[in-house]
Amino acid sequence: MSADNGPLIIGFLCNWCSYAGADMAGTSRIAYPANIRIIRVPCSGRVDPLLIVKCFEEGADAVLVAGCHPGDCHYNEGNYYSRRRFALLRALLDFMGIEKERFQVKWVSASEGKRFAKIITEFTEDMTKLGARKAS
Amino acid sequence: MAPAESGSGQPVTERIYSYYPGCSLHATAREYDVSTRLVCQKLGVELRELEDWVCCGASAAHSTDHLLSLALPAHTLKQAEEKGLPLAVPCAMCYSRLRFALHELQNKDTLDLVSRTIGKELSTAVTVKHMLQVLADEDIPLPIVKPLSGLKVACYYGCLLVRPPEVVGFDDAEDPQTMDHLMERLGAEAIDWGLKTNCCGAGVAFARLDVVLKLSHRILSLAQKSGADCVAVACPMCHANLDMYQKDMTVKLGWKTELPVLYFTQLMGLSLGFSPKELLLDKHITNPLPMLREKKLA
Amino acid sequence: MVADFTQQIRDKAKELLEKGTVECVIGYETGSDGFSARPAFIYESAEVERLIFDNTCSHNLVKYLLNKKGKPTAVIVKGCDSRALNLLLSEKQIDRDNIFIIGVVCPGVVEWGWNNHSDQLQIRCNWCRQHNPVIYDFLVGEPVTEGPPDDFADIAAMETKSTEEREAFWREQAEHCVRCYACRQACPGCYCIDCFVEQLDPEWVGIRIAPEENLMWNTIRAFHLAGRCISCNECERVCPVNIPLSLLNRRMEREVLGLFDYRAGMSEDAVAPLITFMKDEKLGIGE
Amino acid sequence: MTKIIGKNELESWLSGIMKERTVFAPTRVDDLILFRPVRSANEIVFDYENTNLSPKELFFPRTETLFTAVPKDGDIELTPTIVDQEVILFGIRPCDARGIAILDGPFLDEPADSLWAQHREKTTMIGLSCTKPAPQCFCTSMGSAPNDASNVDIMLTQVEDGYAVETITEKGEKLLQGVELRESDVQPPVPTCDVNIPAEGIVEAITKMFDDPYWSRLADRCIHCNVCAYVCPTCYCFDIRDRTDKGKTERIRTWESCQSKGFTRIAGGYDPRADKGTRLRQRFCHKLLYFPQQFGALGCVGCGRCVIACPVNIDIREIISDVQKIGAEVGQGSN
Amino acid sequence: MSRIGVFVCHCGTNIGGVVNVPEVVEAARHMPLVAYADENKYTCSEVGQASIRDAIREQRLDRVVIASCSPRMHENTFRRTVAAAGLNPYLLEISNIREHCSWVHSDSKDATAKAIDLVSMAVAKVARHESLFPKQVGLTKRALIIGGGITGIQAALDIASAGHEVVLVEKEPSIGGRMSQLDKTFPTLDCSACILTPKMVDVAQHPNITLLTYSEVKEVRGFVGNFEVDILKKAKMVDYVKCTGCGTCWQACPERIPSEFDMGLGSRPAIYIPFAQAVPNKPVIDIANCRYEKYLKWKETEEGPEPPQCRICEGVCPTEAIDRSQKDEIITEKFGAVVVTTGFKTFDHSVYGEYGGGRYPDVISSLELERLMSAAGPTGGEVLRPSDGSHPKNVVFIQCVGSRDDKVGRPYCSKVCCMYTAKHAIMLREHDSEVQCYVFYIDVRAGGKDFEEFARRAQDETGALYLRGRVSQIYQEGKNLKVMGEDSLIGRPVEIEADLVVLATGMEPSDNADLIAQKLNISYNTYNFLIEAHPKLRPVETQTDGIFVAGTCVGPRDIPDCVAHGGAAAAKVVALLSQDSLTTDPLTSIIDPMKCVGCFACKEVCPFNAIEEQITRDKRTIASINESLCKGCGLCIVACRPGAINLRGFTSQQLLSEVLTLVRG
Repeated sequence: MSADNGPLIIGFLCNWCSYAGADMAGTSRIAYPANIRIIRVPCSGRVDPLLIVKCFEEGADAVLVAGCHPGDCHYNEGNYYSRRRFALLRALLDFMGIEKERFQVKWVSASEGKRFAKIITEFTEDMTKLGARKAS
Repeated sequence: MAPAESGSGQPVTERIYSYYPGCSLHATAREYDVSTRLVCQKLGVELRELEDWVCCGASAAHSTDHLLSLALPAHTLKQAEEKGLPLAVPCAMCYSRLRFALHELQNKDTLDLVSRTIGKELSTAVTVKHMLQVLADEDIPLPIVKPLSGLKVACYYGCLLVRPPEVVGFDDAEDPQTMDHLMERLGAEAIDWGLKTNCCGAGVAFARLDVVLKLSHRILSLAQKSGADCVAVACPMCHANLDMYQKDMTVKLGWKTELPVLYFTQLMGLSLGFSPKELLLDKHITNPLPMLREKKLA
Repeated sequence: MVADFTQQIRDKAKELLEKGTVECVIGYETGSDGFSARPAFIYESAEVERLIFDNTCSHNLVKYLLNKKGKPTAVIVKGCDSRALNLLLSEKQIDRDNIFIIGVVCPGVVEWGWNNHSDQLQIRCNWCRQHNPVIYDFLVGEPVTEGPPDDFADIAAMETKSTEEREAFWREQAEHCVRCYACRQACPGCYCIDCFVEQLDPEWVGIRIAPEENLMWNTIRAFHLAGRCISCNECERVCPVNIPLSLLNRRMEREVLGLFDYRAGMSEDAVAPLITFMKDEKLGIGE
Repeated sequence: MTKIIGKNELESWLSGIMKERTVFAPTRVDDLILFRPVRSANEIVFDYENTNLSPKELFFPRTETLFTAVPKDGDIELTPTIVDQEVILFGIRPCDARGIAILDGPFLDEPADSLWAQHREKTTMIGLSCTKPAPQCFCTSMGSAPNDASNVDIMLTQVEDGYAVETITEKGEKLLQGVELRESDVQPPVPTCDVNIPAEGIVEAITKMFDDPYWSRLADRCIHCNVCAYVCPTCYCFDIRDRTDKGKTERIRTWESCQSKGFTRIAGGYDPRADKGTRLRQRFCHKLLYFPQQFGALGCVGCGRCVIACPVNIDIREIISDVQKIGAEVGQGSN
Repeated sequence: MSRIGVFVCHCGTNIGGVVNVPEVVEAARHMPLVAYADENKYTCSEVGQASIRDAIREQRLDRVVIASCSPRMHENTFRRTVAAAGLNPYLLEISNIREHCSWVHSDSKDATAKAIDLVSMAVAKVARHESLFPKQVGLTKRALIIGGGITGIQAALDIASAGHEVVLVEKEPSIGGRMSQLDKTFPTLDCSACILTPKMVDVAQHPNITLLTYSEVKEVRGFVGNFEVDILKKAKMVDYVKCTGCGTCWQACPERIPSEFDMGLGSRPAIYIPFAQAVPNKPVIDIANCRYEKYLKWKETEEGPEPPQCRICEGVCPTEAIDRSQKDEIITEKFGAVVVTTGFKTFDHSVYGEYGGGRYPDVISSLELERLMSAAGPTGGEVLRPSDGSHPKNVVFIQCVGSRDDKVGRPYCSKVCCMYTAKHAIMLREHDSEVQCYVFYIDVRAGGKDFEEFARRAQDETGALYLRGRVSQIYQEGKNLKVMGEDSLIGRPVEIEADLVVLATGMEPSDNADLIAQKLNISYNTYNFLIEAHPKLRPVETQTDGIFVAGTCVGPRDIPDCVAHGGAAAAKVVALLSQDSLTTDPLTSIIDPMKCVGCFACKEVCPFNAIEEQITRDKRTIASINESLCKGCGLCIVACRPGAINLRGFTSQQLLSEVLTLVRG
């Protein structure tokens, strides 16, 4: 679909903060572009870099991982680990020719529906500007 | 003089400071300047007065123009920096201004701005010490000739020397001990009292004399109630207020007696064997000599 | 001096086998081309004369210890190899009590292939800061002082390229890759029973030997080695189509060094950066 | 009388072919020499020992779709892959050509592998005999020769002022139609490969020492990568898997190797060749025992690629000699 | 081949208004493995649920996708629905096409396209769902209570009366805690001891309660229902079986040590009970201060002057209960639940230099005043100045000392100070009608039943002068204290000549609250107050199942709140212990022993210590999951390179198939 309807963005959202944040955006009817496809995970620490690289290998235009703000992790420490993992992964992807912008990690709390919508809106705009990936 | 060995084992001649007397010590507080120089000489602390020091900005600048209030001390700091020596400052107001400058110059932008203003590349490398810190150094042996035994001293630090703590980094802001310990070492008894760091009113010295009288009077009377024979100070302003207005206090506030107010350096001088005359003890408005004679110290 | 290394190694190996301290000594012998080294497994003290050490001994023999679990074994390690020992010890893959480590202060290894030689040092030696073994029971050679910190010039150079250029570069490399997994097989850090690339369920990487799949393979392998690669660069040496894998591993190495001030395999009880954290660290992620 | 084609004529001839057909020839890619499609003659490397990867790829690609399947009105529609591209393979060495010929055995043996057959049929091979064999070469020991023309359509041999041309097949005939060839009486040099590997009786020898600990000791050193198999012109093991994308399912065949762990794992997880020794033995038994038994010829053509590519110097020539030696000893023992 | 049923909800117009539901249903029909697709007006309605149940039966569906609102809304509802139709409740996947789609996208075309994607992802995921069955684990029906203050006492009594065994651990020689130090309690002014002592006695006498005073928790292992706790019993040097608590020994003991109970205002002997109504009413020997014990210490080295031998207590004890052979011992007990009630200590006001930094004897903390007012206190209930024992007339109270003050790192409100100060004002007046009280406050926080009235009473009836403002300085002038402050309401500095200054020192957690938290693997904030699982909805639970918190160790609270809190914790514990076995959430990690390489990266990252070592038949040491501890975060999975670990409900296969559905369509 990424060709005609603009960029395909795959989002991995932690169940406790960010997924609930996206729900909050819904309950408060804050509109954002329809490009994001959300996959629910228990914790940002569950998101395996394999999945992210897979998304890009298969031609996704962008990937978002969202989790609780540091210190608020439902599992106390999950996002501290993801922070480290993704810091390295991001550098690696960029080095291999996938623009840094295409892989975003954001902390979104259950109450930040507005913020979530804003993030998706901006992300989608940036990706539209950047265009589809040459890789596929 | 022959370099005596200091407590810390290093030759005392190595204690060399740039000296920034500030305007007061060249005028109303000459006795502070003189006694300071004498004591330092005796203790082998070498003072080298900066050639081109300017006003610290305490009087008006800091309340009128922020940049100026930094540029003035900056000019002095720059010289000290060039000398590569720590800077000794006897006046608490000067000390306060210089420390404030140093504190604010930690900010890169401010540093650049001020550097441009005074047309010199500033750093914040220089150390600024108050004369009290310099002389209270326990490593400096005190060749005491005349212990101040029997003399009860109320050590009065004033407000600027100790506040705000994060800027001046001097001693406990509520209950400092530096001068107290020094007095004890001289053989005097430093009394424990509660107004060591209260305001004497200098801030409004000219505008609201009534306030000055009230505040200074409170200080003096507590010192006296607490059994002090005299008050020791480390600031020309404090000295002026406490020393000068005791007559007015008698008139306006029924202040009965007199309580001599001395610079701590003068008390040091005494115990180190200098005569009251050398120390200009006769220059004070509230005459300390009767009390000192009584205590067999003059 | 290297000749003397050989002698010391032979003597020690002899002693170990005769005393029965170990049942096998893993070292180097001369290969079938008559001059370049290859791994050797010595079981009899009579065979120690086969052992040699020279500047073609580039194989990281630590890898072989993974096949010797539970068997007392002696291994000859250069500086870089020795870091692999710490890696495997900290990851509980080998048992210190079963291993006798003959450390060799590395003189550097030269570029060579079967039957062709040069006197030029391998690139790994340019950035090597570990000529002295970090862990050993018996040391051959005089410890040398290590060079100044690595400037990762090769990585910086790569980064001057545009994203598109980098993308194209790696695509070209992926075109060459035949997925022979020599890189993995030579790597002491790769010891999974079931490598992700060969798992059928989940099928992370497709079966096709094609650029997308190959890129995914090389990317994830680099990530799995992030904070673990001990930069012996064997992967690059063994690659039949000369893919510059060191670029990937060293990109990660630089990042790990920069963010966490960590170098893999420097000590037996170090905690790898990805299995620990600090609460208030700024990593440019999520902010 | 020898037919000669000058260097320039050769190049213009090739450029001519390139216009309508794809020509694969040795080209330099980074620091490798590989068979790649070339668009002009000057991309071709003429003075090379041999390519890093064998030309078997043109007949047995590393990845190839066998057929595709799509759901069509309640049923499934299968479309087998058709090879329609005419290919000229220029510069193949005799050993590699022999490799391709040998592989006709397993691939064309009934039921024939249609893809292999198609590739063979669509490809015309122009051989280039070796001027000086590389140190790893031992083709003569394996029954070939540096100028062995038997498995190509056209054979070229370098002479000082061009190339001596032998036309072997009709295909070759066709391809050469209308090409100016000079008659000359210069005899093309007969290059030799004097490395001598004792291959006679290898089948018996290896059978005798089948159970010898030699293999497991050898496996100590082997790191069980697939390099040898993937550079080898006669290794033809493969794996098959389906891949579905956007509703279309492809059945894909890719290279595999008997050296990789789990290659022979069967349902339920049992692996008859779980240990490295048996896996390693399998490779050499396949080349030196099973292949001859099934198809007559040895399964090795002596190109020596594995010898140089192996990261730990597992050297088949060494192994053949060892096998002979041990085989003989075992022979003694058994009598 | 599984048969998946897809049910798309209109949610009235909430979804149907934007998303073209019929189109989604039609698309769903052609998705792989989908055997049936239908739509509902309101899926969550009884009608909607019924239609799903019927479809499951009639269409022989074995997996269900419901495209509706967020799973956070109705996942459990719908799990019950499919369960009712005989499906395993975990064979359900919810596709969020409301919050994540129809409510945030207005363009029907885009929204519908997205809805279809979301449904196909759910279909792909549900196809890989497996039937999951909650595990049952046994539990020990005993509770451990850490801390014998009023909260702990209440919890202990409630749990015990519900018929469960309770062990109450208290580090002091007696239970009673802070409340026992108080004289009277606000707003009713009944005597603290009078209402507390009976409860303490109840604890002592309750058949289900084992009291371990002078003891501390050393280590905690295990998990909910099955904790194993090491408890250190400090040597009391007194045989409680023989001891009758007659008191001869502590009257005879010649040693005098400042009494902790009296905040150092009084003294106690070396063999002592902290206070008269102590429970148990039997003494311990304070080894650090006992003369004979000091002597024994000296004997070991013989350094310095020989201290006097003593042993008077042994001489006078009528029952020979003194037993110096006692040693500290560690006992290990099993529990099903733990309640932490470690209470508070008062803020140390010596950091306030302007209030004299503790130099002035007549500047005291409110808890010290409590002891001075207490009839059982050092002054027998007469309020006398520590400096000269005179009766204070002018008493200044300063509020928010160590509360609501960033300067000393205590920004929070301690909640009780306003009220106890009002109490003090009233009490002082009762003690001595000439007393004039001054109260410097920020604002009077009197939220609570009868609180405001009580605070008013202090101001109106006792004539206590409430001055809104902070005190800048206190200094000694002669016998008295000069208090210099500001009345911010009239905007003028005020000076008060005070005989006594009482600082309303705030609450902070007892020492080592953080250490205990670490032992229990529960979290605590920067002030070491323990953190509850949810501040509103789970106020006594913690992140660690089976561990509960109550009272002032969680945050400042007054007595009724503590009692209620303790009761609440007790209720939770009783609910837990009343089960015969515990059901564990099946959405946990699982390890494939064939793939595990035993690197234990998983163990390093697991926040819940759920990874254990296990030795396989072929002698490999590999990881295994303790499913009772695992909370299903999935951290271990990413740490596991070989992919030996997977997470039920969120398996790698499922996440991957969701991705592939998107990218490969």
